[in-house]
Amino acid sequence: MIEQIRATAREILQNKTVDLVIGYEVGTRGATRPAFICSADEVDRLIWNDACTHNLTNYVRGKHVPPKRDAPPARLGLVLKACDARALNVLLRENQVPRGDLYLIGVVCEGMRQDAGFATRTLGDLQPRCQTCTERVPVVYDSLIGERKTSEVFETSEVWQELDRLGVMTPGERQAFWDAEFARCLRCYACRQVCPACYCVECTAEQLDPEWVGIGICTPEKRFFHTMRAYHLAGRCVGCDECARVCPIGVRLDLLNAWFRREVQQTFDYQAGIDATTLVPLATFKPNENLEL
Amino acid sequence: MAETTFEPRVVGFLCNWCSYAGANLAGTSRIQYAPNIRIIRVPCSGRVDPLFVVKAFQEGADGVLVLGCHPGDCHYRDGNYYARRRYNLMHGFLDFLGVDARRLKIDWVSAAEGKKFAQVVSDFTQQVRELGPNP
Amino acid sequence: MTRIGVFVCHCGSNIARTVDVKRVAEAVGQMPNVIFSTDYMFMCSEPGQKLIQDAIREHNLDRVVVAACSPTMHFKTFSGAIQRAGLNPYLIEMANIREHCSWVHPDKAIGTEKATDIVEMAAAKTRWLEPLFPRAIGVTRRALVIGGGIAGIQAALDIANADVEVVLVERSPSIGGRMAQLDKTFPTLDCSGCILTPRMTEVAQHPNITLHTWAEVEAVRGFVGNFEVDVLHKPRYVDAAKCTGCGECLTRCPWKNFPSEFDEGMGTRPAIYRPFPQAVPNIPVIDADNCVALKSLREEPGRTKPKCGACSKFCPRQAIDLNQQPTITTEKIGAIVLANGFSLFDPTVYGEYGYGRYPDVITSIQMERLMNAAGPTGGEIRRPSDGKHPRSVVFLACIGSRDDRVGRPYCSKICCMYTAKHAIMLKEHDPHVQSFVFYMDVRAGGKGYEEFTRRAQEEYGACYVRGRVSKVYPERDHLVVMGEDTLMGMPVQVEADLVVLATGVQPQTDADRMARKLGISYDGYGFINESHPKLNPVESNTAGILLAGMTVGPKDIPESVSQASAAAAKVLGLLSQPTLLGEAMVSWVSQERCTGCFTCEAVCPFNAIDKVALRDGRQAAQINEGLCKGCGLCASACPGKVITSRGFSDQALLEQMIVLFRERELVSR
Amino acid sequence: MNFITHVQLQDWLARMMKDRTVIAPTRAIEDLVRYQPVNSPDAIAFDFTRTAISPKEFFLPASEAILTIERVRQIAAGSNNPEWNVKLGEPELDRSQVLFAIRPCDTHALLALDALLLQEPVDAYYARRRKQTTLIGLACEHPGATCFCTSLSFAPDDSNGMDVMLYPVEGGYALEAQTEKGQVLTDNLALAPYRGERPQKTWLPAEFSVPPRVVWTQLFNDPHWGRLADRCLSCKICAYVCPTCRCFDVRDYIVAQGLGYQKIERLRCWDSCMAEGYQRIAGGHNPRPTKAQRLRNRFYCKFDYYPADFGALACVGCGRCIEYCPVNVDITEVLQSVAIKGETLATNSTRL
Repeated sequence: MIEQIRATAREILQNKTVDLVIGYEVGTRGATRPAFICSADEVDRLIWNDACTHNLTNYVRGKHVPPKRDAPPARLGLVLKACDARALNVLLRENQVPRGDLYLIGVVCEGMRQDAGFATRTLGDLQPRCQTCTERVPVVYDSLIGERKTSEVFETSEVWQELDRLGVMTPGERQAFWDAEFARCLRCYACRQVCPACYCVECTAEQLDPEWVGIGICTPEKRFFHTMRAYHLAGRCVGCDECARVCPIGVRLDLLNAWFRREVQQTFDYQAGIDATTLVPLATFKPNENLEL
Repeated sequence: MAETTFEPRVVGFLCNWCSYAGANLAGTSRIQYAPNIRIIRVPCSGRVDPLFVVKAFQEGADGVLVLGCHPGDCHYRDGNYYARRRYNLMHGFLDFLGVDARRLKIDWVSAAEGKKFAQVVSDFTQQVRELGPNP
Repeated sequence: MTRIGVFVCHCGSNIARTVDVKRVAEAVGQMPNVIFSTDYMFMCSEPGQKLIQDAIREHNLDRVVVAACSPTMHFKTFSGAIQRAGLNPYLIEMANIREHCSWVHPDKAIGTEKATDIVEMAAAKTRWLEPLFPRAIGVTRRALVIGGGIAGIQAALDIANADVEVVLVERSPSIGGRMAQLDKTFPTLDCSGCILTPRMTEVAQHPNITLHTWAEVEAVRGFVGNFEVDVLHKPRYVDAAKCTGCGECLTRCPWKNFPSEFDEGMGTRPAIYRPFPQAVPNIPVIDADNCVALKSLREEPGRTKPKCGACSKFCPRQAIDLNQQPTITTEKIGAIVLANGFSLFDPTVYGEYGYGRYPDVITSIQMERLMNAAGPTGGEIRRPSDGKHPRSVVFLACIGSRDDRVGRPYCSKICCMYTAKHAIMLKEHDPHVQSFVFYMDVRAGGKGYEEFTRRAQEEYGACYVRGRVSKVYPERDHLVVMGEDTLMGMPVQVEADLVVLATGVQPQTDADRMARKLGISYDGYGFINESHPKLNPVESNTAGILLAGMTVGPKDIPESVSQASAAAAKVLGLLSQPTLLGEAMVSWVSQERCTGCFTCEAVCPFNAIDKVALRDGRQAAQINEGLCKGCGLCASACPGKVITSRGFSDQALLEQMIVLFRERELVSR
Repeated sequence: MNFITHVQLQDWLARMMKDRTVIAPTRAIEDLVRYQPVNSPDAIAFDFTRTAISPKEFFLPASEAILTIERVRQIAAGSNNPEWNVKLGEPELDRSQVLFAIRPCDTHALLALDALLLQEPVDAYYARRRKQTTLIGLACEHPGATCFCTSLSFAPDDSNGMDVMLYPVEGGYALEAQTEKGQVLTDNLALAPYRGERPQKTWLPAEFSVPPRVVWTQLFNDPHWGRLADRCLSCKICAYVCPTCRCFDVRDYIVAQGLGYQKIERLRCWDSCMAEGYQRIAGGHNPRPTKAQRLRNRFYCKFDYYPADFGALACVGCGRCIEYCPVNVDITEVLQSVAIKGETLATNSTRL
């Protein structure tokens, strides 16, 4: 597969289909990290393994916007897993990048390991999102690499079980759970920075007029920030769980987003990123729908 | 303060065209209701970003009411349909975060429903009073 | 720093009885930024307003809070007052301490505390109010009337007679609408056609009216004074410029037996037809679904010569053009009158009455066609099954009216009257006929209406039975109507030769689609909402779109006509101004922070979001201030919070909450 | 030097907890050791190489009200004009605290911070906390996977800056008071003297050396920074886990208000030059708009500007940023590539 990825990258760079290929490379101390390949000579840096967990669509906007006025925007080649492809669809639907400027190297993904992407860490089990992933093949791509294997898909994962466990608690217990989580938060904003769907020019958390969220690194402000972020991702989060992966102190952000994903799926029969056209549930309505309030 | 004398602080977001007018009608009809509510007038229930509700709870509200026109009667045609979807989600999410779902209520009160307005406010206030202060 | 003035009104004793007005004024006077605060007996009075104006000048105030009644009551009063004192009229907030406080809370301590909070919240909000300036909008002096029924005709004529250009769009081949189908009108029994056709001709000949029949409104863009309307012209297959309306083609068409829409299926028409002889314009149209020539061209690729050519062969002017395509024209319009009429309830829902199964169960509109001298039977009342003259006719009222089970709980208003008319006319046609009317109530409010229904019973011997019919079934050569006479409290059975269902009124089948095109709201049935049911009955809630006729709800002809004239007057009032003032409380996009996701565009009910390209090539949203109504949906939907809902900004709303909840520490002086 | 057993150590800590706040490494969640105030010696995690978050938060709290402003509306006797009287207040600082089991690298970081914050104008809040805190150091036993202090010429058993130093030895610890403050704490401990040698360990050899400032100056506009920043997320993880990053933001908040009363707090909170808006100034101009510029600034701050201005490296080799960077921006990789580029530059210039 690695050879195919390199061959495709070489071809699209050589024939000038794209200016840049974003994929994965070997980093330091055993880490796998995003790679930015500008010329065909460099393509041998590209790799593929079960630690290619980063959602590379996060880089699409930054790379596509031209650094200088009047310069043409960069055309990008992108190595894409199934979950990343859904994130890309979200960006496409929200007019963040024209499809024509992208060449998508879809890869069939057999799941990523826990603790992937960091220096020195030993890879763990399959990530929870990958345990229940039934997709494996990207919904959108220009060329597809790899073949769908029949790998085991679990009925549920730790995330869904945890949601259920929280679901039967009393409100007070749930509040205590979340207070403990948010108390740890450092407000480093890595969750936001790594999220492909968090691309606001100026985050609500940093606006001054009005100042929705103060700069205080204290639990109420942090709670508001995470509530706001989860709500803004309602119907937009594709469940790549990058936010939870990058969090240096392990705040369970994956649970917040998973709650919305489950609810949106159950109530509106909607899954983010399945296509690049359907409106998110909060931007549309049905006059006669029966919703519990 | 003793538990029995707890008076909840309730914020009400009322749409200008139906519910605010409904509250006016309750006034002109002299229908008494629980005085705990503090009303914020908004053009439409669709104007009320659920984050206002989250903020209200953060600031110390014990209960939040969002009242709009009945679905289909929106002065702006669709506003309350969006509100309905947003609060359907937000209601559950606040509950998931540990805010008792009974502290948030969204309902429809038309300009002709002064009596219903009074009823909704009184019932909701009582409900929140029983729940106690928002922790 | 803002300088706020607070003015607390006693409203006589209306507020002062349960709110300690002086204490409220004194307390709020201690807020930061509140420079001046006072109370007065009647703020809305002339001296009260002067008090405010004087204080503004004396204390150099730049924001005003009037704590009094509801803003819906007196916002304009006080806004005008501060404007006359030199302030922008939007730098004011009303604290509603009457309707929302003094009138509903009898305890003075509670009332005073709550009133203080309300005034504090208002004062907090004013700090975030900005001067607003409604934009002047140019006006296109041209009106569009949608629908060529009597309401549309009347509106078009009234506007055109005031020397304003009118575009009238009608989707059927001829104007005239439902009224053209009627035989007589209640309660005067005027011949419907005789009073309508002169008006139709007037429309056709009016120099200020452009008539588009067989056309539909496809899309509406723009806003009051500046609409752009796409009109879809369906192909007639007859060149209107050449056709003289001689009617030769109608007689030559070999395919003659298609059910006539105009006759409600009681008669037939050829494949090339005009709905009725007095049609305006008098130009036939080819039924593309059924014309053999068009079908052959459509279904057999490669065929150049149509299978049939009777009409084109015999047309003396070579006006037949089988190659016509739909076209779209765009009209620039200043105001729109929506008069798209109604449809009739489909009585097949009531299976027990056998409509559609028994040929002699017909609807009232079919009855009209049977009675009409120009109708399929030449005005002779013959029942559909065997052409016999009926001797006993049973009318069933409230079919699809006042019935929750079929989703039509409202009264259709006209059925009682037209049923009485039918009973009278039947007797006029044939003195031997006995008619029976099963009714719930006879609702005959209107000039001469009650007398008319009484005449039907007393002079024309119609037998009125109060009660619902449970079943209609055939027996030999007649029908049996089973029902209950609730006045007598006994079941009744009537043998009928003909059963007439008085079907109710419902919105046009595509009323919702039309409303969405126009960006106006409609109720659960599909009737269009008036801007205010009492005080703005002919205005929709979108400026520049007026309403006439049944599109709003059930009406009879005189009501429709007067509403049409009212709508026309509104149009003329609007178009007589050189410029209009737009809504000031509209949204605003901070474009340098806009990501161009256009979630706002998806939720905006008024198509008020434009896409613009910024200098760096990014796309950003921009509010079309002419279209924006200030609902704030975009502001709450914008994930980046870059849209401000003017007058109701995030700051203003948050500040009201914050002032309530920041820990209270009352320090007395 | 004295010898203290593990049990004695726990007793000592328990006694300290009575009148001081003891801050010690604890297991916040699985796999996450972090300094936190503890109430019992049992809560202390001894089996750690280095905590996830540096202890700087006990000297520069993540969020601190450094000033309160109270405004009260008053009308003076004989006057009709109300006036708003302003009263300023300073926060009360926490009671004396003991930071237990601080690693030498984190203490090096405090010394580096001292160079800036204790120099005029003194950061009063930092200074007070420094004064009120006693540092009980614990020498490292094993290098962590990302440690590189030796490459920066720091020793993992350095007692510099500690008040008391503990060296793990067979059966307990060798304890040595380093300062008067340390002496006070250890005085009434009845301990046997430690007879053995001061434990010597073989540490990781230095893998590289910090390039001299001249190299940094020459490489300022090197395109390498842009390529390096490609994968950077512009998050603040590296800065927030870093023991020497000290940037902050200050803002005033109304925390209480009533009629005639207002209380404002001036909050000082962590911030970082990695954030896009950090440098933005009034009017909207941003001197470091690209993430390449911001990432470059991080390294220049640590190895060029700070040493030049305050005489200390602003990096102590704790390796936290390497461990927690989600996209593997590795500061040692950067240093090595700067060094290599520096050598190339040097050869080229001699050739010329």
